[in-house]
Amino acid sequence: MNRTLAPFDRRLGQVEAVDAVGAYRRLRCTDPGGPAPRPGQFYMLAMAERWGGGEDERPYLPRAFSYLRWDAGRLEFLLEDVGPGTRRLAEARPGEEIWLLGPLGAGFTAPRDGRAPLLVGGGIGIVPLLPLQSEIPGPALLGFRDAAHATAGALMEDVELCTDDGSAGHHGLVTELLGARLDGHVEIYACGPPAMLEAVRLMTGERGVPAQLALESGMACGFGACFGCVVPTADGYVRVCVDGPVLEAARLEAVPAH
Amino acid sequence: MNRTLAPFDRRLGQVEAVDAVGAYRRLRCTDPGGPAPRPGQFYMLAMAERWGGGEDERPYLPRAFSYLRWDAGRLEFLLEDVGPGTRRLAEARPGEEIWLLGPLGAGFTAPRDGRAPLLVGGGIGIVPLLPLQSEIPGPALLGFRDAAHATAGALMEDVELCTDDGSAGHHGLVTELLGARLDGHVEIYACGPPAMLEAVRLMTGERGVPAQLALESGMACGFGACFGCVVPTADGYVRVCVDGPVLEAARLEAVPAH
Amino acid sequence: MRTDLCGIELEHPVINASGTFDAIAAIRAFGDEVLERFPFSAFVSKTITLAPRQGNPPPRLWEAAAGLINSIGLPNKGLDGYLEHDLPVLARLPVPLVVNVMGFTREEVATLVAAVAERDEVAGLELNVSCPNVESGLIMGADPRETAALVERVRPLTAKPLIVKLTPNATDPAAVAEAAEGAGADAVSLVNTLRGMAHHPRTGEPWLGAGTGGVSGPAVRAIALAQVAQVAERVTIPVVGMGGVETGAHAAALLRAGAAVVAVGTESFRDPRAGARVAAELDELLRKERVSAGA
Amino acid sequence: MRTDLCGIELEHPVINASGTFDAIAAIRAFGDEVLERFPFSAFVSKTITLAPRQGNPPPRLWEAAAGLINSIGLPNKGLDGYLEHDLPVLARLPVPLVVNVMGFTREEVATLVAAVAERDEVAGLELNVSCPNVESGLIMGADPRETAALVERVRPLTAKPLIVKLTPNATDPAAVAEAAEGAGADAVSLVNTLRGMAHHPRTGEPWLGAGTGGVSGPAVRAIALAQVAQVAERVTIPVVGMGGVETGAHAAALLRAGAAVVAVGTESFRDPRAGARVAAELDELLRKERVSAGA
Ligand SMILES: Cc1cc2nc3c(=O)[nH]c(=O)nc-3n(C[C@H](O)[C@H](O)[C@H](O)COP(=O)(O)OP(=O)(O)OC[C@H]3O[C@@H](n4cnc5c(N)ncnc54)[C@H](O)[C@@H]3O)c2cc1C
Ligand SMILES: Cc1cc2nc3c(=O)[nH]c(=O)nc-3n(C[C@H](O)[C@H](O)[C@H](O)COP(=O)(O)OP(=O)(O)OC[C@H]3O[C@@H](n4cnc5c(N)ncnc54)[C@H](O)[C@@H]3O)c2cc1C
Ligand SMILES: Cc1cc2nc3c(=O)[nH]c(=O)nc-3n(C[C@H](O)[C@H](O)[C@H](O)COP(=O)(O)O)c2cc1C
Ligand SMILES: Cc1cc2nc3c(=O)[nH]c(=O)nc-3n(C[C@H](O)[C@H](O)[C@H](O)COP(=O)(O)O)c2cc1C
Ligand code: FES
Ligand code: FES
Repeated sequence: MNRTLAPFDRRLGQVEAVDAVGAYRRLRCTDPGGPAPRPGQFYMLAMAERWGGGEDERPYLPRAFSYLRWDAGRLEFLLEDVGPGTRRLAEARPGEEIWLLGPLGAGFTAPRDGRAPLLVGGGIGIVPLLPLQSEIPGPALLGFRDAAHATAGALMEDVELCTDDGSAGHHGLVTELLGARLDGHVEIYACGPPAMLEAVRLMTGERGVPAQLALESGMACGFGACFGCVVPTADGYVRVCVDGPVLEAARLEAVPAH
Repeated sequence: MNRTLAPFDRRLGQVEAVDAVGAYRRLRCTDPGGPAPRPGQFYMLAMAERWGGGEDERPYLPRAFSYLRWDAGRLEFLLEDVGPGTRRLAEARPGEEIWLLGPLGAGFTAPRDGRAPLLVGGGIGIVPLLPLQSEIPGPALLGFRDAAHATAGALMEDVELCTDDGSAGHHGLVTELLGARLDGHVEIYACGPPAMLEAVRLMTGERGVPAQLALESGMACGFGACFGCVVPTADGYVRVCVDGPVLEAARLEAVPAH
Repeated sequence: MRTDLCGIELEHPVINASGTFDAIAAIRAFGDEVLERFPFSAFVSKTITLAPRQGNPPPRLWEAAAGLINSIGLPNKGLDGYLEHDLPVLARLPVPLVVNVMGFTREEVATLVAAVAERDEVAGLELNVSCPNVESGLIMGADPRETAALVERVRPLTAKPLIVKLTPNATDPAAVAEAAEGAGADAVSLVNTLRGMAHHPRTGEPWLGAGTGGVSGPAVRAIALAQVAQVAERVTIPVVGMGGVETGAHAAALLRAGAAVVAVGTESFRDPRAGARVAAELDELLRKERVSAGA
Repeated sequence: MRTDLCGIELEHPVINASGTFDAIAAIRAFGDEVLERFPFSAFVSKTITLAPRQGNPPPRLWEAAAGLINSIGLPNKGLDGYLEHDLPVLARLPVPLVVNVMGFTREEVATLVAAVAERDEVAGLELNVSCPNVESGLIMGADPRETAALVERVRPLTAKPLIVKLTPNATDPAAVAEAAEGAGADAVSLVNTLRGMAHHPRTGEPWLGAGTGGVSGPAVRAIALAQVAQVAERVTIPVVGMGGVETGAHAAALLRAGAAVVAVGTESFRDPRAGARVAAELDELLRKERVSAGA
């Protein structure tokens, strides 16, 4: 089962710590009464106080985040500061209250017919691969902008690393590493920027290798209410938040740039 | 001269300390290059970050505050938490940046024909009387809700105190104290809640005693741009921010409830 | 706080705004708790059209200052798909069902109304004459004569309550409301979203796949309140007020402005049980007022 | 960034929105610095009417979610008072002067236009057909025929630029803009404030002395952008875009949507020199784009 149902209530957690993992920020908070999520699921987060008043009077809506770690009553997230929402979360102080809704969406499923899992992550996209790897062990090919971001790779095991600027690991794109590893016996689990996922979709499509892609999409609600987070598939638009975020590469017609 | 011109720029100060004075909060910040204000003048304040995201997605506009103390490059304010703006300011942390615009408006003028100044303050309204008293010494009649608020009375000298609940000083309204002191030789300097100022206006009007009232009014700009802060006078509506906040009681037709 | 909305019995005066809560998807995300603790006193379905619609190309969302712009474009399974697949599931909800329909011609609307109204699961219908995300939406609901003609056409088709949902993108929404009442509408609801737009922060191109979208949330609260007050003043049928409601205080303001029922929309995206919370806060508020009024 | 607004030479494309900056009061508060470092490339005066007006009873302001509701009610000294007392002072400003006028009848507007236009200090006129705070405001500017009739009446009275300020509280502002252009307007400006309302947090009575007011600020930004884009598409005369502009990026969005000039309104209340700041940010932005475009 790749989907744990969320309690039908947003709940207040309490921020316990926010620290740096290379160029990213890691946020730890309590998750009172929250159930155990499945790898690939996500949460909608919003600070209880001062959620707003940032750039352009934002944020207003909660923000979607894959979980990095969960253990009874405690959640960890890894954040990349890209705008007012992630900034507010990255600046959260211990003791501050945070709204949690989740776990949401459908996560990864086990490899089919005895295939070997091969994890492919790009940048902040490594997050859902962390809980996945601890449940379905397998090698991870991780790509980052530079060494500062690549530090986060240390959170995982059995890692082959590369960076765009060559400041750590191989110099190049993670899809190049994938190209070398892609054979008929693996199943791909990928998460990362749209361009990377689109490349993975095309590569695996050509070779007929099954691939599960954890997508991102602009979300307002996270539970299927707004129809805002859709991506195009063979059977029309599907909602990333309820039909995904993990979707079969073969179903997708494209990985939208946003 | 009761009006120091403000630099034609809002400027960034830095919060140095926020502490409690009884039930009120005192905010101290730097005022880089700001000129010396005149007693009764005020400033428009807004935190540079996270000004917003409070109750009903507010605050949005800056808020008006009389200054409590000024000395070269340093300002002090006293705040009563009544809503999202004052709350945000009351929760400000040392090192946070704050927007300052001011000094604004017209302050108090010296007593006419050798009259003895008599200061009358209610609640947070004592603030402008503090700088006034250090320039034009005179006894102060101060009224507060209760002892917790009355603590702020200690900021001034030569104080006769009363509280609504009798928990400190006389049990009753400051206007009762005023009634006993009101004679033909004094000039009244008053600031406080609308009901108190209206009572002062009527009492002094009957006895023909000159009174200068420091008014409050909902303000959007503080420098005459929006025409939002008007109060009714014999010669029509006047803007509290540029024609006041200190206005002759005799000019006013009423002190509006808001 | 039992309330009656033109014959529809409501446990409390807070329902959902069409298109902002998908009960079926919510059950997938939260399970049967959704049925056991349904947040609204009635369920208003997302707009359905005669033919199935894919909706607008993404991106469909933009976060505005204290608000949201959406260009969803009314994706839906179409009349037949809705009746066959959705209605049986929605019938499990513990509250009355209001079905929101939109057509591109009067005859389309007539077909929709006739087919939906005859189903026992349906307590009432809401006519979307105001969706600003698709070409025609604006026209019908912006013009009193158009609206009157539409309501006159469909009124004879059913005895069930007909709620006409007004657009705020009109010179005089109250005139449209009067026309709807005159033509036999049982209630009016407002506001729908306000036409809005945003640009890609980097490319400067229109952000939304459809170019423009509809603004909702706190940013439209004051505008909605003014329109609800104006409409309530000029019609005698009940008014369903909505627009930026986040708290019981916001709901109370709409009721004071003359609304009989309040709908919660975008706030449900932030809190899936916002409807129940708003209803509780409202109840608390009205209780306090009765007390302080010494009643 | 020199810009030409239908014959009026501007140092940069950022002017003030009528009624949101009082140059004379600013001089009282800030001194002659206002003249030396004037933030706008032109000064648009607050609306003047034939007879003096006291304006609406207080309270006149309500802070909305990311916005402001005002019911100022166009207080002004009237035509004679303005010409005698204000114009001589405003003539000292280092930028062109645009006078915004409003009348309750076409003849009133004609009288105002004729009297104001003949003054050498005046570079252009803006017709406020859209102020939602006073009864008549809504009418003229919401109807294309009304607007055309008004512009036809006053067009012959002056060769100076006539800017028609549109109301957003209309079903089709672009149709009104086309009517204005057809009748000889030199430019259109939009948006004016959106009709809005708020209640006293405790009493529940309408907060504003006038009952309702006009919404401005970030809350209306997306709505303004959509209307500016729609109007710019349908007229060939220059468009002055405004509504919620706080930064150069917001100004750039309006220019991309087709505006020739941008006006800053409510943001000046938060930062009296917002006009200059927005102009500098805009300049910087356009510079960067030229560079990245390799031009
Ligand atoms: C299922 C899922 C899982 C995710 N997991 C993680 C995670 O583990 N860690 C992590 O750091 N992030 C994660 N994200 C991404 C994260 O949700 C976004 O980075 C976040 O929402 C950005 O919010 P912001 O306010 O910081 O930035 P925004 O300002 O919202 O900008 C983010 C992007 O949205 C667009 N944008 C800009 N302005 C607006 C606007 N006004 N309205 C709409 N779009 C705008 C731009 O493309 C911009 O690059 C996940 C997203 C999804 C859907
Ligand atoms: C010249 C002057 C000097 C002042 N000096 C001081 C001082 O020294 N210390 C001090 O503490 N205060 C002072 N004030 C008052 C201070 O400006 C206000 O208390 C402050 O603006 C309140 O902002 P808020 O967001 O905290 O509360 P708000 O939520 O703004 O509420 C404050 C009052 O405004 C009304 N109100 C509520 N909601 C709204 C809304 N959405 N829009 C408009 N009005 C609303 C209500 O009557 C409420 O009681 C002064 C005011 C003026 C004009
Ligand atoms: C994402 C989204 C989808 C919507 N879909 C519909 C719809 O299908 N039919 C309709 O009549 N209104 C639709 N609306 C409008 C809402 O029902 C409501 O009128 C509007 O959002 C204002 O209320 P709010 O501010 O509480 O959201 C939609 C609104 C949003 C935000
Ligand atoms: C306090 C206030 C007073 C205004 N007075 C006028 C006016 O006298 N004449 C006019 O045409 N517009 C007036 N406006 C509308 C503005 O010119 C502008 O159209 C509107 O505020 C939108 O711009 P903004 O969001 O940048 O403020 C006023 C707006 C405000 C907030
Ligand atoms: S985020 Fe609302 S439907 Fe997916
Ligand atoms: S606060 Fe704007 S004019 Fe006084």
